[in-house]
Amino acid sequence: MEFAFTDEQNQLRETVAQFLESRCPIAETRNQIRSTNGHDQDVWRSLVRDLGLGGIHAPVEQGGAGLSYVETCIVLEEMGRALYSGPFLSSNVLSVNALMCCEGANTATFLTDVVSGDSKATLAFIERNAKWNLQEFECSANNGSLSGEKTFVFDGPSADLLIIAARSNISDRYGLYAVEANSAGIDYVALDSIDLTRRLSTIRFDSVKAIELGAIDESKYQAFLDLAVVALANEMIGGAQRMLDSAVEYASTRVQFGRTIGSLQAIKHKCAELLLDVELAKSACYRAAEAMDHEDLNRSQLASIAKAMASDVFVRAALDCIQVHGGIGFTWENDTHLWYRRAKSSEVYLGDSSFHRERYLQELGV
Amino acid sequence: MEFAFTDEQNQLRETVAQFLESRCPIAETRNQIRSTNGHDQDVWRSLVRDLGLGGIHAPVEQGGAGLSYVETCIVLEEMGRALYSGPFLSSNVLSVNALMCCEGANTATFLTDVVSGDSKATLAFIERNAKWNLQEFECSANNGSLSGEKTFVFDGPSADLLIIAARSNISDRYGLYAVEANSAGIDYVALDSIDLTRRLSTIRFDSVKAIELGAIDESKYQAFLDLAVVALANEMIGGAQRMLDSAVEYASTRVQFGRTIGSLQAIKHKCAELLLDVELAKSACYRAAEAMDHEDLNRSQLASIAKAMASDVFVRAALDCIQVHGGIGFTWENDTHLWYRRAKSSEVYLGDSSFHRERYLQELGV
Amino acid sequence: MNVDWSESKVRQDVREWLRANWNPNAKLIDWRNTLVDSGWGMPAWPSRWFGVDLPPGLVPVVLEEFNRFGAVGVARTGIRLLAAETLLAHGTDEQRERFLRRILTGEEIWCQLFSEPGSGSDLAGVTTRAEQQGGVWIVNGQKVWTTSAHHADFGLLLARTNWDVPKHQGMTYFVIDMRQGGVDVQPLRQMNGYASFNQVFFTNATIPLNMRVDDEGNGWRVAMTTLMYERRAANALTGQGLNRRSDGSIYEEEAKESALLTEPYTWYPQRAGRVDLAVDRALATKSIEDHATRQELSRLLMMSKCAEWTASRARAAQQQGQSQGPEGSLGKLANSQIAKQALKVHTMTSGMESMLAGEDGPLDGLIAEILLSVPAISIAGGTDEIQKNIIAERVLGMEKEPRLDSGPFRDVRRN
Amino acid sequence: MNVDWSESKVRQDVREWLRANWNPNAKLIDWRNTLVDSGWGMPAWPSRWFGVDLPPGLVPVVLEEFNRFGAVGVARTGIRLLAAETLLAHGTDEQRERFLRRILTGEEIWCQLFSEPGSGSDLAGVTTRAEQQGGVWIVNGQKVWTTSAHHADFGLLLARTNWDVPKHQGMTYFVIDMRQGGVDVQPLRQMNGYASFNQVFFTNATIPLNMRVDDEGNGWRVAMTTLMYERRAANALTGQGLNRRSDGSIYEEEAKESALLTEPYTWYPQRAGRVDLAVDRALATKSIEDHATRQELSRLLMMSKCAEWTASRARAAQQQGQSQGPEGSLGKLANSQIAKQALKVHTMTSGMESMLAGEDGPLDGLIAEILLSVPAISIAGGTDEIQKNIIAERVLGMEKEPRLDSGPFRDVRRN
Repeated sequence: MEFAFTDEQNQLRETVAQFLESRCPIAETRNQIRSTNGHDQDVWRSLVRDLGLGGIHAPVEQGGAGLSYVETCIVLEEMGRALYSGPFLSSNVLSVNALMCCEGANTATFLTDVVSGDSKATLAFIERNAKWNLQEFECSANNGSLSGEKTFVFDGPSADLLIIAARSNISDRYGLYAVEANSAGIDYVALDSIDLTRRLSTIRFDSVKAIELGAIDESKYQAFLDLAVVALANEMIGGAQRMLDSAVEYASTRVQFGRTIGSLQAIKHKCAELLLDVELAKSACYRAAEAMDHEDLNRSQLASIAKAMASDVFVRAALDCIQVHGGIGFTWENDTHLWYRRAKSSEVYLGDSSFHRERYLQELGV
Repeated sequence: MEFAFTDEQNQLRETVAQFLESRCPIAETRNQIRSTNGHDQDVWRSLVRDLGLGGIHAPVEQGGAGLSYVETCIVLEEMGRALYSGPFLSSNVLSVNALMCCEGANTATFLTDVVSGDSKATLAFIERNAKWNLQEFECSANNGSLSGEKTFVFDGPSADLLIIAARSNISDRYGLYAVEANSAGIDYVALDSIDLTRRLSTIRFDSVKAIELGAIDESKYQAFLDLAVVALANEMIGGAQRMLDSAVEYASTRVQFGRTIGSLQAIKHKCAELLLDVELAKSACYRAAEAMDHEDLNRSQLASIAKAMASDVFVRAALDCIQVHGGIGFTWENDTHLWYRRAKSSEVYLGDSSFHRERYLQELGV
Repeated sequence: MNVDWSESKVRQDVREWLRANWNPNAKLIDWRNTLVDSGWGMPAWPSRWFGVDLPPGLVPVVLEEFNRFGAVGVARTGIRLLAAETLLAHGTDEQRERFLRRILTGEEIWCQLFSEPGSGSDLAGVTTRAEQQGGVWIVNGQKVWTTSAHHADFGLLLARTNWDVPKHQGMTYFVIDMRQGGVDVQPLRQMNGYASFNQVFFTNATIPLNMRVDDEGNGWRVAMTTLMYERRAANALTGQGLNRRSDGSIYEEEAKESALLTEPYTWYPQRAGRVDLAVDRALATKSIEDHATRQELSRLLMMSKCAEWTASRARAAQQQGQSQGPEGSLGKLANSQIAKQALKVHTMTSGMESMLAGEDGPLDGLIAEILLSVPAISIAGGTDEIQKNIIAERVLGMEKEPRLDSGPFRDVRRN
Repeated sequence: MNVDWSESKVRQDVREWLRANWNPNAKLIDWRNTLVDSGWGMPAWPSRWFGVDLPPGLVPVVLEEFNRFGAVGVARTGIRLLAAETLLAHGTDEQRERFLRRILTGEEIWCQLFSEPGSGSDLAGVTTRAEQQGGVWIVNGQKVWTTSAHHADFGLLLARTNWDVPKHQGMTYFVIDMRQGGVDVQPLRQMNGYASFNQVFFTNATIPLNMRVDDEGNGWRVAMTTLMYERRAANALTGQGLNRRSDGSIYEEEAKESALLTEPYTWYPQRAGRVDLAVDRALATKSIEDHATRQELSRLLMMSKCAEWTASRARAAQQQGQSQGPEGSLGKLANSQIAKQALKVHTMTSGMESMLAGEDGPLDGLIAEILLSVPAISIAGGTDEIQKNIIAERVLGMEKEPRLDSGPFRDVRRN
């Protein structure tokens, strides 16, 4: 089976790219770095409502577009390319994924609210010391009351709804819980992130009112992680492509020694090697995105390939882009470092490339 | 302390280099590939007797030059550069090392014979399936009679004396044993080696008369391995330097597109990067050679650094040299592959770079 | 004849014809002649020249039907089809008449005489000279990397006929008879022990005037046609195994023909690194327990998977009508990196055993053959460096290297 | 005065002089003036200019004695000594008279104005112009990467004075007064948040005629002198800590002076990757138990050790009389690779925590600072690509890139 995007998918990509180019140029994203929420609320609302991207792969019954994860990943790739700083990944992808895998009675309502953009959700699952194994979670729920601490929460300050993985003190099993962000007993601590365009926070819960959304076991959790990892990888590959484009563009205009630096093999070959690795990683990301819609036995394998390839190539692309720019590439005013920061941050989130190389072999059964 | 060779050491290097250049040009070594012993007996004899290199770091009392391991390694580096195919490493370095660490009554005589060139010795210690941990050796000695099988023996066919690591059936401890090569019960099997300039064989012993040279415990064995590894690393670095020289020379004469290929950054930068890595590895090899003469607590660390660096750089230098030569570099008639074969062979002998990276950390205690 | 082809019509016509003509016990030469006459051997070729003017998009339908019947096609091994396509595009009718049929029937074997010791990456730097003298062309010089030259009846020769114009303008393309005294073919042994190529020496070899292909000085353009078909053939290498449903004497004949010309390629899988063996080797040697090996193995498997998917994306893009461009260079570069990584992994998994070759070596010497073959992959068919130039300049649009060889070839610095 | 120096005489003379003059509670400026007058501040300089004509090989003896006494030397921070050496080599007596003493006493601060936005790797491509007009030079243009420009009293300026000759021949070297209206200094912030450099804009800034250094058109040659001393200073950076045996007010004064000009370099250890932290981090985060991390950590430690030993071999070779050549480029390239490897290791050891910076980040943000500083090391002071060119051309003797910028500068393609 050969992989190609359909005309409709290409059209979607084009639409999103144009939207982001006009509404979220990097200069605007720079302004948002200093804003309270880190993004422009109107832009996010337009994405969700005008473009109808609030729940691309969510069921039509809940207001979603009923498309596949491939479409979701196309949008994320464009957002990665544009370094979009809004809560799309956290709310409209990861939270939607979480809500879609729960059978709790109230999830449909929550999902409808998130998809429609009436509510912004974010996931709170990682715990202190970057623990992200389900079995390690200490956050606990007791008869509708949740306590504990979660960290590495994306876009915390602007979220209306928190979706939390916690252990039930009663059943001793793990489940997902929903908490209104303005509930009593919640304490936000903003974290200083190396990635200036994605807000991180620690959130402490002290007997906060929580609604159980559904149980989550190891296999469900792994499936959720695969979805998250594939989403992130596709976003990363967009950033990598942008870094390559930026390097090539600069190399083609910058003149030293009477010639463009792009005519020198050192630069030329660096860009050619990078293109190859970007293309390889893209293939992994696209293949993985496609697999997420199918009960594919190899989903975890494909997710790990995608994350490993995307992690390595995005960091390398950003480093190469800085290098091609020379001194100017290391300045604050040059935009390259904003992608480099995103690359370094995404590289390690939910496992770096060596982690996923090992995981891939284990999933292969060797 | 800054490291520099003395004038005498530089003189020694020059002498050996000139000798090998005139007596063992690569064309002559090619002839030896098809000969019975793989080397010219007269050339080896000249090295040992005329140049007095039979036992560079062996005591003067046994006819040695009484110099340090640094001098031994200088000679080996030049031999690696020239791809010398004679039994110098096996007899005049490794066997001398083994004999020097034994206190058995007869070792002095054996040592004198080896150093004078009256006898060629080789070590037989590795066993089937490339086992080279002392504790894994199954070869056994029983009252002066030795049985078992050893493999990866260097220069087997031309050796007069075999020095064997075996377990004593009586004391249940390990020791080194000497066996005359023409003893009854010995069966040689020549192995097909990827390295055409170093003979390998398997030797089977069936109740062969053996003389015990001395006991060997784990720490003595590790010390012996360190000596072997450092000798080999220094030989390898000579080969790496030769590959770099050859690449640069060819790149400076080969014209394509109206310019030497050496004027193209792709080739230029490849050579520059290689030079750096050759220099780094050389530093490791020289530092390790120096340490072998001192009761340095870090001997094993330094040996592992040397072998890891030399293994990686020699293989890479040979591959780069083939690449710079282009198609012609892949032909049998071009000499590059002879060094490549040596590089691949030496790379894995007594542990590849990843093995020694791990060993280094363990020796560091982390 | 202008036929209005449709898929069903093609399928029906081919089926009918095969039903009437295919005989697995025919003599190969007889069958091939029948096939060539029918036009179904090279259906996209013009009716005037052994084809049926079939639109290229429908050719797969013909192949499917041949496959269904297990019917043998025209001779394809070696470079004969490159010769045929080149002559079809640039040859004279006399040349087409003389050569095309016997290429397709497999009666005559061809070789390609482009590369020279002094012109490798710089293919246009040929210095083999052809001079018109006494009613013939006299050829002197040397070619190299010529596959099957010792079997060949004819060669596609690129030679310099004018030294006073820029290099690309001074070459002419010829068909040369390889069975003559002035042509000396010597095998060229590679470092892995195989001798898959030849050197060809020309000493006053002759070419009749009517064996020049296209105009004098047009050699580079003609050679580009040959190379285009070579690249296509290389990219189409995978797949297409003939479905041999039935027994028949013709298969033996064909297998023999095929073996002769595919023999030089037996080590190519080893050159590509044999990724297929990696996991089994790691399990067999227990190096799968070593974490450094696991990382490199995993890296290898991932690279290999991603390269497959990337090739698949490229094929899909082609099917969507995007032209096949320099992306082939990306695939070639990927294969080169994969093979180098495989070299590393096989070394790690075999450990000290990888010092041994032949029967003493792991997998009866196969591992050693991999170690000794992989270095070729980043060179043969255009070095990695050349591929990177192509990718940077033609895919990424970066500025070309300034040229230092644009004057009259006589004055260009060369080896 | 031609003295017959010997080691013991030097040692004795310096000791006697220090015993008589050193006072750790003197005012810094007074002590420095005394020191400059004595000639022991820059002993290798000529007696005519604040030195004692000491053979360079004996200078370490003087430093040893100063160290023994804990005596403060001449002002050395920043680029002031490069300015001094350049003026000593190429300046007029008037310029030496005006500047040398106040450089050595530390009263005046200098900066170097060579790099421009359009001429980074191609340093000779400066387009800042100086035109003689009405008895002064008028300067217009922009410089960049200027350390301490906001503190500087004077600048070493390389400007183009002739556009009709090849690029290297059209530059002239000046001393420019930084405290004037036509000079605008703006901080330049780096991606790691520090602002260690400046941009300097010249808008009709003026330079008196007597502040030209060496002849018109000789600027490149003079700049080479400055850069040679800069490289030497960079290579000599390690070692030489002053042994402060005694207390004294002069040390505080000196520390303040030093802090001002070394402030821009506080992040340089992070730029180099902080190899010193790697093992402890791996232990602290327990990533030492991860085998992939172990391999990369070990690789890092080995590279770092080998680079140290290689530097030591280079120093030893120098001491044996071999001249210091382009080997500095090897060291620079090694440091760049080590820093990149350290970046990898710190990322692996910190894992997901490396997403955090500042107080929330590992080691109070130090890890983040490493991740954000390392990218500079392969660029600052000459990119890795330039270093590789230097190594290939000057160490390995490979052919130079053909030049495309050799005509009159006016016609050279540029940004």
